[in-house]
This record gives sequence, C-alpha cells and structure tokens, in this order.
Amino acid sequence: MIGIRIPEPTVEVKPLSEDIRRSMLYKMLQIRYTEEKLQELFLANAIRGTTHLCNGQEGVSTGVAAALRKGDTVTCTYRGHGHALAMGMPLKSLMAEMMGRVSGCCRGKGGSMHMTDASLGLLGANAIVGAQLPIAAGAALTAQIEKTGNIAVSFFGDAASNIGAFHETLNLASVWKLPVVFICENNRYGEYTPQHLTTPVEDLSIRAISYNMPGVTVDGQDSEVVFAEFSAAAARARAGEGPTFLEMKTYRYRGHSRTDTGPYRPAGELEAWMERDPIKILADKMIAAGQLDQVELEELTQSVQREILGAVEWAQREPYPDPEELTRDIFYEG
Amino acid sequence: MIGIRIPEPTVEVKPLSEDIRRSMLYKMLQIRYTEEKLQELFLANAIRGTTHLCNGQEGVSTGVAAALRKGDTVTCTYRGHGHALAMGMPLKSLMAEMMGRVSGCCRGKGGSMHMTDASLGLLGANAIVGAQLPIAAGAALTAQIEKTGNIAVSFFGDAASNIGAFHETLNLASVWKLPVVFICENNRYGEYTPQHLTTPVEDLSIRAISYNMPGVTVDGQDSEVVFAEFSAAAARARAGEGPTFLEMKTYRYRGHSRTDTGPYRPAGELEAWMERDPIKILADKMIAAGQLDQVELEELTQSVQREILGAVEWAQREPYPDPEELTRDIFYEG
Amino acid sequence: MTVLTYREAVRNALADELRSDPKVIFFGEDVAVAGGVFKVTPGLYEEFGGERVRDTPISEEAFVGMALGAAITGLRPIVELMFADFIPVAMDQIVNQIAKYRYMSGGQFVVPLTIRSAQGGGVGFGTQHSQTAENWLMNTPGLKVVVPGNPADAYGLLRGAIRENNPVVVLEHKGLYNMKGEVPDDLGPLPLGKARVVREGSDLTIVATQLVCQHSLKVAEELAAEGISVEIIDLRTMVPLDSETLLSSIAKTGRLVVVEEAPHASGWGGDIVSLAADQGIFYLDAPVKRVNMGNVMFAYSEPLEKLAIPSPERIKAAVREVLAT
Amino acid sequence: MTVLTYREAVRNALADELRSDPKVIFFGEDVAVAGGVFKVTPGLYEEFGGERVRDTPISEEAFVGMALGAAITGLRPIVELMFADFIPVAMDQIVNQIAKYRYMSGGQFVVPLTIRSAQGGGVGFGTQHSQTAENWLMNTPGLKVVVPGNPADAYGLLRGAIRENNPVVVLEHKGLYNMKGEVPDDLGPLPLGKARVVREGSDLTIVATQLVCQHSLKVAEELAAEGISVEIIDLRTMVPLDSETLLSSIAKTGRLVVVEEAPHASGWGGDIVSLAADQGIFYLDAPVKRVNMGNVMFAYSEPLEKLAIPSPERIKAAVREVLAT
Ligand SMILES: Cc1ncc(C[n+]2csc(CCOP(=O)(O)OP(=O)(O)O)c2C)c(N)n1
Ligand SMILES: Cc1ncc(C[n+]2csc(CCOP(=O)(O)OP(=O)(O)O)c2C)c(N)n1
Ligand SMILES: [Mg+2]
Ligand SMILES: [Mg+2]
Repeated sequence: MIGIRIPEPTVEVKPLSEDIRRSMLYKMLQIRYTEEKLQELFLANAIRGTTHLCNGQEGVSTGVAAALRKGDTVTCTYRGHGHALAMGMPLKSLMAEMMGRVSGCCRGKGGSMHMTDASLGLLGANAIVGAQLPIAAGAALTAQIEKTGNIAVSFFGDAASNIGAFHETLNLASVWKLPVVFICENNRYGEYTPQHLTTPVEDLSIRAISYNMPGVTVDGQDSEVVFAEFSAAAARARAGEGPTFLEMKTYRYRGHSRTDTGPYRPAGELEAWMERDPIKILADKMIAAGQLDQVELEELTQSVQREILGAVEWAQREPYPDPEELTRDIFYEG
Repeated sequence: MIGIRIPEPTVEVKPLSEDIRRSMLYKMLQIRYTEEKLQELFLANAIRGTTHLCNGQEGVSTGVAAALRKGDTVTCTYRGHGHALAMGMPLKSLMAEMMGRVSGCCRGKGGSMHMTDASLGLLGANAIVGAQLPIAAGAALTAQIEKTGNIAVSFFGDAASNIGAFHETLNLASVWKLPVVFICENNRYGEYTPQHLTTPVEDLSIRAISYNMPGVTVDGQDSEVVFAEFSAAAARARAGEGPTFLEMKTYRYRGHSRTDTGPYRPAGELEAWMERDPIKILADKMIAAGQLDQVELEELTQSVQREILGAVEWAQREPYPDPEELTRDIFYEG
Repeated sequence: MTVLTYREAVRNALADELRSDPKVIFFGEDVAVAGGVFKVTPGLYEEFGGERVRDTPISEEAFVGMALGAAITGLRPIVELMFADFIPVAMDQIVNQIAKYRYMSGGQFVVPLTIRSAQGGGVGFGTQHSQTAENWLMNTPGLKVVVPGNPADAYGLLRGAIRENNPVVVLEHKGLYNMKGEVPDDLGPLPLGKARVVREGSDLTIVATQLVCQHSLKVAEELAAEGISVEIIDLRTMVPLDSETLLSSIAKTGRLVVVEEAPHASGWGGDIVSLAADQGIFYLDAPVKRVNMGNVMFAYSEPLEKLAIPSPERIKAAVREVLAT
Repeated sequence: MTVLTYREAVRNALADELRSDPKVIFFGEDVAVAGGVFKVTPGLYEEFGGERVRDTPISEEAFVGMALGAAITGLRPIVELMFADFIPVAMDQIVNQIAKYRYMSGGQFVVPLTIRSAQGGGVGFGTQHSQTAENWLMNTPGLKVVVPGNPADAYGLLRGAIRENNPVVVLEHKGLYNMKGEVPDDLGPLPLGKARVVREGSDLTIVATQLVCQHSLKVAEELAAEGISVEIIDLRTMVPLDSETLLSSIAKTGRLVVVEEAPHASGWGGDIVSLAADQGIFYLDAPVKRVNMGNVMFAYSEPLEKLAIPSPERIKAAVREVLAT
C-alpha cells in the first residue's frame, strides 16, 4: 500500500460546532453523490460535452466554504461542482446548467466548466488553467479599495502552479497586499500526468517564498484542518496583512475528465487515498463525539441521493434557452 | 552616500589571465563609449525611435561572454548593445543597424532593440519583456537532444522576473534539466519604477527555490566574479545537471530609455554605484597586477573612441534597405 | 473651444472620469508616479492618490485579469497596456475572460472596463512596438473597439468608453499623440458606434482611421485641386460599426477605397467591402480597393516603415485606379 | 487507398514525419505517455522515445517559445496546443516572436516549426473550448495557416506543414476527428496554398472550410435535387490564399456565398469578398453574402451552439437569397 504523508497543521485545529460539522457533512455528501450521478448521466449520454469531477476532494471546498463570510468571493476551475455546491448553489440550478437548460445557473450558456453564481459570491469557474487567479485578485482589489473587509479566494490545481498567471498574480497580490487567499488543490495530477513530471518541487507551498508570502501545506482531506488553516489565512487577509498560499493535499477518485479511467495511477494509490476519505474522516469524528451514528449517516446519504434524483428529473423537464438567448448578453444593454 | 551591499562569491574567484582581462577591458570600454555616443546621436536626432543603454552594466555581459564557448547561444533584451558587442558583434554592424542601414546586423530591420547575430550565437534581443527566456530554453533543448555540449544563456532584467514567461521557463527548464543559464541583470529598476514597488523580495535569486534550481546572487560589477559564477553554472549545464539562476546586482547609469533623465533615483545612488564601476574595478586590478597603467588605459580608451567614431561615419554613408526588402524574409522561400 | 494635443485630450478624459466617479480606478506600468512612458498620464497619481492610480509590475496577464475581477465587483477600472503589441501577452484575459464573462455566465455580470493601449507605426519603434491591434480584438465578440483619430475623439470617446457598461478597448495611435486639434469646452462623453464624415465628397468614398485617415485627408485635398471630390469617413468605433453612415456614403459616390494601417488578411477592410458587396452591390460602379499593409510587418528602418504604412501616394494611386473604371 | 478517420490521419502524418527526419520532435500537454486528450497521438512516445516526444507542464507561453528556440537552432519542432482557445495564452510567442523572428533579424533565421491545435464547435465544450482561431493568426504576417477539412488533407497538409521551412499553424477541427475518408496509400506531403473545388457547379460558388464545408456539401446535394448547381471551394490553406481558384470559380458562377465558422468582424470572409469586389467585380451578378457567427460566441447549451455555427439551413437560405437576385 502506498503511504500518504499527512501534513502537520500549523494552527490549532479545534473541533467545529455540531451545526457546522453537520452542514459540512451534508455538503460533502451532496457533492459526492452529485458527481457520481453526473458520471452516470455522462456515460448514458444524457449530458454532452465534458465534465471534471471532484469526488475525493470534497474536504477542501467544503472546509473553505464553511469559513467564508457573506460578501467574500470565489473563483475556481472547470472542476468546480464542489465549490458551487459548497457555497450553496441549489442542486437544481447546477443540474439544469449541466443539461444546458435555461433554468441553469448560467441560463445553460456555461455548462459543466462554468458553474457560476454571483449572488453567492461565486464569480466564476474557469476553463482556462490559471485564468481565475487574476480575477480573484481583482475582486480583492475592490474589497481593498472599498474597505469592505471582504476577501477573495481562488482555487486552482497543482499543475496550474506552472502557468504564468499563477506567478504574476501571487506577486502582484503580495506587493499590493490584497485580501486574497490562493488555494491550490494538489490532487497529484494535471490531467493524466503526475506532478513530478511537470514540477520539480514536491510541496508547492514552497513557491510562496518567491512572493514573500506565507505558504502552508495542508491536509486537504480533513475538512476541519482545512477550515482552521483557511480561517487563519482569511483573518490575515481581512486584517490587511495580505495574501496567503495554501496547498491542500488531496486526491480525485475519478479520472481527469469523463472518459479518463486513470491508467496512470500507481497500483494502490487510489485505495490508499480512499482510506483518508474526507467524508469518512468527518463522519468518524462526529460518530466519536456522539453527534452521528451509522443509521443517521445512511439516512442522510439516502436523502441527499433522493434530492439529487429529484433535481435531475426536474432539470430534464426544464426548457432549453430560446433562440433569442443566442445574441442576448453579448453586451449589457443599458 | 548610499551603501551598496556586495554579495559574497559562492565559488573561488581566480584572477583571469592577462589576455582575458585585456579583452574584457577592451569590450567594456567599447560598450561604454558606444552607449555614450549613441545617446549623443539620439539627442541630435541622428537616430530615430528609442534606445536602452547599458552603461554601468558592462561587467555582466562582458564577464559572461568571456566564459562562453563557440556553439553556445544567447538571448537578451532591448537593452542589448552590450551583449552584442561582448559577444563580438562588429561595431559597424551595430552602428549601421542603429541607423536602419542595410549593412546592419539585421539589414536595418531590427534596430536598437533587436541586435542579433546568429553567426555569433546571439539569437536575438527581444523587445517583449520575458519573451527571450523560452527561446533560450528552446536552444538548450536542441543542445540537449543533439548532445552538442553547448549551453544557452538568457539575459533579462529584475522587473522581468514578474512576468509569466519567466516562471514558466524556469520551471520547464528545471524539470527537463535543460543546459541553460538564466541571468537576471538586477539594475534595481523596471523603467522608472524601483524594484520594491513591484517585487516583494529583495534578492531575486531566492525565486530559484520554486524550481528546485540553484540560485545565486552575484556582484555584477566585478567581471571576474561574473566570469567565475557563470562558469560554474555553465559547467553544471554542460554536465547535464540542469539550469541555474544567477542574479547579477548591477546598475544602469543612464535612464531607462533615451528621454528618461532618472528623476526617480534617490540622491547619491548613482554616485555610489559609479564608485563600483565595472571598468574601474577591472582596470584597478590590472594596474595593481602590473598589467596596465593609466597611460595605456587612456590610449585604449581613445582608440576605442576612434573606432566608434569611424563606425559611425561609415554607417552614416551606408545605404538604406531597398524597397524590395519590405517583402523579403516575411517567409523563407525555398 | 480649446486646442489640445491628442495626448492632453486623453489625459483630460482620464482626469475628468476619475473626478466624476469614485468607482473609476486606473492602473498600468509606470502610469502613476512617472506619468506614463508616452507622458500621457502625469498628475493623475498626485490628484487621485495611490489607491486609485497605481503602478503595476510587468505582469500584463495578471493586471488585465485583475481589472476584470474589479469590474465585476463594482469598480470601473481603466487599465493601460503600454503598447498594443503587448495585447498578445494578456490575450487570454482579454479574449477568453473579459469578452466572454458576461455571456457565459448567462448575464450575471456587468463588465465596465476600459483597456487603453498605444498602437500604430511611423515612429521608428520597430517590429514589436508598432503594430495595430484592432483586428485581433474585432474578431472577438464581446469587446467594443474604439480608434480615436483626433484630439476631440480621443477625449470624448475615451470618456464614452469609461462610461460604458461593457468592456471597451481604446486603441490610441502613438503617432498622433502630438496632433493638435480643437476640443469643445463642453464636450462630454461621446457615444460609441458612430462614424463621422470628416470630409464630404461625391466621386468616391474613402474609409479610414487614425494616421491613415490623416493621410487620406491630405490626398483628398490634393485631388480636390484636380476637381476630384473625395468623401472621407473616419470610422472612430470599429465595434459597433456604423453601417448606416457607410452605406449612405457608398450610395452617394458609388466608389469605395478602404485604407487600413493593418495587414490585409482578416482585416476589417474586408468587412467594409463585404457590407458594400452585400447591401450596396448595386450602388457600386467600379472595383473596390483596399490599401493596407498587405502581408508585411513593421521594420525599424525608416524607408521600410514608410513603405509599409499606406502612404498618401499609395492611397492616391488606388483612388485614381478606381476612378479610372 | 485506405479509409482512415481524420484523427488517424493526423497521427499517421506525425508518425511518418517523425520517422522520416530525426530532427522532427513533438511536444505538448499529455501528448506523449497518455497519447493526447483527443487520442490523436497514441504510440508516438513508445515508437520515438521520450527524448523526441515529450509531455510538457501547463506552460503554453514557455513551450511554444521553446519550439521557436529549437527551430532556429536546427530542430523541426511540432508543438500541440490542445485547444485553439489556448492560442491566446501563448499569443505573444506566436505573433510577436515566431511570426516575426525571421523578418526582424533580416533573414538570419529559418523557422521550421509547426503548431497543431484543435479548434471549432459542435461538441458541447462551451465558450472557452470551441472557438476557431484562424483570423487572429491570419492577421499576423509571418505565419502560414492551414485548416484541413478531411482525412486526406489532415494527413497530407500536416506533413506539408512539417516540411515547411516557415512557421505553420495547423488548425484541426475537433468536430471532424471521427470523420472517415479515403487517404491514398502513396499520399505524401501536400504543398500549402492550394484550395480545392470539392464540388463543381455553375450557378453559385460557396467558399468554406472544415465543418461548415461539410454543411455546405449537404446543402449543395439538396439543392441539386431542385436543379440548382452549386460549386464548393474548400480553402484548405488560409495563408497563403489561393486567389486563382477562387477567381476562376467566381468568373464561372457570378455568384458568391462565403461560409465561416467564425465571428463576422475582421473575419477572412471579408477577404474573399474583397478579392471578388476588386478583381472580380464585373463577374458578380448579385450581392455577395457571408454566412458566419455574426457577433456571437459559443454557448454550452446544444440548441444555442447549433444556432451559432452556420447551419445547412442558414447556408441554404443565403444561397437562395443570392440566387433570387
Ligand atoms: C491554459 C490551459 N492549458 C491547458 C488546459 C487543458 N487542461 C485542462 S485541465 C488541465 C490539467 C490541470 O491540472 P491541475 O491544475 O492540477 O488541476 P486539476 O484538473 O487536477 O484539478 C489541463 C492541462 C487548459 N484548460 N488551459
Ligand atoms: C511584456 C512587456 N511589457 C512591458 C514592456 C515595456 N517595458 C520595456 S522595458 C520595461 C522594464 C523592464 O525592466 P527590467 O526587466 O528590470 O529590465 P531593464 O530595462 O531594467 O534592463 C518595460 C516595462 C515590454 N517591452 N514588454
Ligand atoms: Mg491536479
Ligand atoms: Mg531593471
């Protein structure tokens, strides 16, 4: 079995309240089973195009979202269903978008790679690697200039840390002391290529040194650790002390995109990571604390699955965008 | 008076042979007085467009060029007259290019920002900040694949270390172990803006950590130190051990480009750096070693100045490109 | 009525918009403390402060993307890309993000963002500092593109661009920064999308912009002495394009020459011609000519640079050729 | 004669060139070990080894620039930009470096470099993964641009591109990867710059490429049943453009419709029309129409994507309209 190194927390990790735990557990289940359902729908050709699932990585989006405040903003990647659901996007909105229906979060115009909901602070999932970082820094600039106390967060992958926009944005954010937190979800692969073939350092958090910025490698599988490390970074940002780079060690259970079966994984790697499943880790803690039992967990799971099924059935009956949508919103008229 | 921190050498700096010293001194004088003459010609409107002079920085280009081998290649910036002359570009070729004459190194099509001579291994001076780095890495790729033992060198400025191409290239060069040396000429300014306003770290060599690459901060004013540090990096590259990042601390005496008078310089800064003039440092060593005296230095200076004047007068009589040059070399025909 | 240089007009437009709306911010390389490499922006940093007027690192992709992030969260950023040749460095943010952000979100965002950049040749800056950039941008839906050709337009259209609730790229011509012209004292923001007949005529229509519009005016003067009456349309805004003004001029003259300081292939001149050849074909009395840079790029050497840009001589020759049929 | 898919044809061309010249190398994201995201390049890494066939980091600006550096020092690199939408990410290297390197050095360098990229819509990849890229590149002198529309061209033109001693961008249409077609067994590298009359006709000329050329063929078949004879020209190479084939077809039919899977403004359709309106104006019997994406970008939702790309219905309507005058 492949050994997984678990990074030490750099801040005190207190057990979160039962309420927060329950809500995180619920979100993680929602994400997990939404992704499973989407894979199924794709393979059945019920959804077109492509998709990038995040099962296995739920601890990161959920832990961060739980520590955000209203007014904070997020940009993320094409692997963005988890962030959207964690931030509160209604399942129906997501499902309709997946199916290109006008009732989707982007009126069907975005699709799987662009789950966006401005009303929740979700400023856009991006299909160009690295492009979401400057956009988050821009949201942070607004917060800084308007002194709102809000912060911006940008999620990206390990392989994205090799693109120019990453470097430029971290540098600029540091020198302007912008209230932004950069969160690298290091799931060990960029598409089908393992990190070490494209990146000569193991812990990406070391790259923060180039920007005179704190950089922390975090156990991304434990949502409470994620919450704690992120909260410390968010507090620094809100206090005007500038950005932080958090590298979350995590893993995706599915392939890069829908047709990828993951032939490049070393034997045992997937299994080793599944041992550290983020849902299991939180559920175990809750069970140990008497906040949950197996029956309840099973019920919760089933209710989430019912909810997902309901959203799918609903979305399938929703209309496609009218032809007028074709030219609408190229420009804002007014 | 402003204090200048002199970086400690990380390798043994042996006195170079009298031959090499004399040749470096000659090149430095050639660069120095060429730049002064060009400034004069610009202010007299005898040359059009813009120019970026490198007086003060001669130690870097000269020290590196002296350690290059035939077959090695170089890319550099718009501030590239020094690199061209250090690598052996004939003065006439440079002057004619400055004046847009067909006998210039680029047939008058390049101009001040593009001093290029493939026959010398000078693969191009670039007017887009950072764009020359990947090109050098590509030359290194050829050397690696063809096993020539050659190396590639890319010169760039301190402010260029904030652009994406810098980051991407250092990463890629490291992971592919390309035989390339990255040389940052840190002259403390990007155009009119001091380093600390755009870059949150003082010693840029620290950025090499992100690429698991050796990074060294070097006294760029002492051409023998430059020679020694570069030689070590070149040896690593030739041995297949991959790239090195050298940060050369240096200073430009003139403004960023021709109309800039440098109002942003703190009082005394220019004078402090002129105390550590690269020509003076080498000449002093040679005088101390009995290899040169003031009279000889004066004679050498005058002969260089005569040579420059001769090149200017020659170039001014050279023809402009014919109209057929307009469409020639858009494509290679054949 | 005040006589201003194009450079001063741009500066005044920036200052007036920064003054009139606290949400307007401005950043770019060396634009604040130093006042810009073309000396277009002196004094803005002093008047509006370092919070709103900022110098950036050399990180075009990042700071252009930041302008987008700031725009969708409530500010009205103006960002300077020093030379239009650097647009490719930030191209992803411009064409994949800024242009598409509203559409692909289903209209969730308003993107009130202005990019200013200096384009065009004639001043000896060489191959990588002289290009015009409008065609790359025009072929990207979601962007408005403005090309002011005189001080009054530089002022009014830039203010109009900053007021737009859409991304606008304003391409100033660096060869015109010293051009002087009258700017009405009460001129406010001008609406985008209106061409202007800068010279009336009846024999032939020339469509042009910026530097080559000046060249065309010169040609028209010279031909007037021979009794030839040339109408000249300055497009001013490339997107949206003012088809109406174009078509009514073609209807009047029946002859068309399009002058572009840009390469021929996939150049906007083709759109003007295809407008004429579709909706105006029966007005046309002669072949339509485009005078442009062909398949040539800028070179440093002065005679070559002059040959590359449509010169008065080349424009005149095309006009004569069209009039001869 | 072998029937291959477009995907297989591309792969064979790469393999044949890698085999025939040791100077040819190939790199890009996930092209080596994994065989490419579109499964176009499996087996190349195994056959030619990791020195010549390489996976890159996600660093488009760097690895495209590296291709230039390798090309001017003696190799013949082929580089893959996975989606043409990523061309803007590497745009500086493509337009400011690769395209200009020979010219601005006064002819010191030869740049034998091929960029391959997958463009075009129809497969539900959304706004940032569907665009066509030819117009940005065509407006940049110094680049050749190839747009193969069937398996034989995908094979022959790619080999021709790799053999070119100039930078060539080959834009494969991702919607055609599964298209099957005959590829002659003895087909070698094809020269760039030749259009092909893919269907002869006498009433009207359609000029098109790639996916919309297929749509046009469908329309021509349908109209043939009504006795309308449509000629179809597949451009195949955008730069250099084969004006001769175009003009002789227009001379024959006197009617022209240009079909582009691209936005209208600064689109190459305008060049075709301006060629006709300049050198072919007296052949033209009717208004010339362009059928393209107008000012619209791609959306994810299937009905919208279908509406955006010129459909057989829209093409047919334009043909009828032109024939009606
Ligand atoms: C600029 C750019 N280059 C390449 C791609 C294609 N691509 C999409 S995802 C991906 C891998 C990204 O890996 P990583 O950053 O680790 O994120 P993950 O997918 O693992 O979440 C690549 C190469 C892209 N979308 N954008
Ligand atoms: C991509 C790009 N952005 C901006 C510029 C304009 N510019 C030219 S030189 C320069 C400053 C570069 O400073 P540095 O890298 O320190 O080099 P130095 O000029 O000091 O040698 C800038 C901003 C450019 N040429 N290219
Ligand atoms: Mg990853
Ligand atoms: Mg500098």
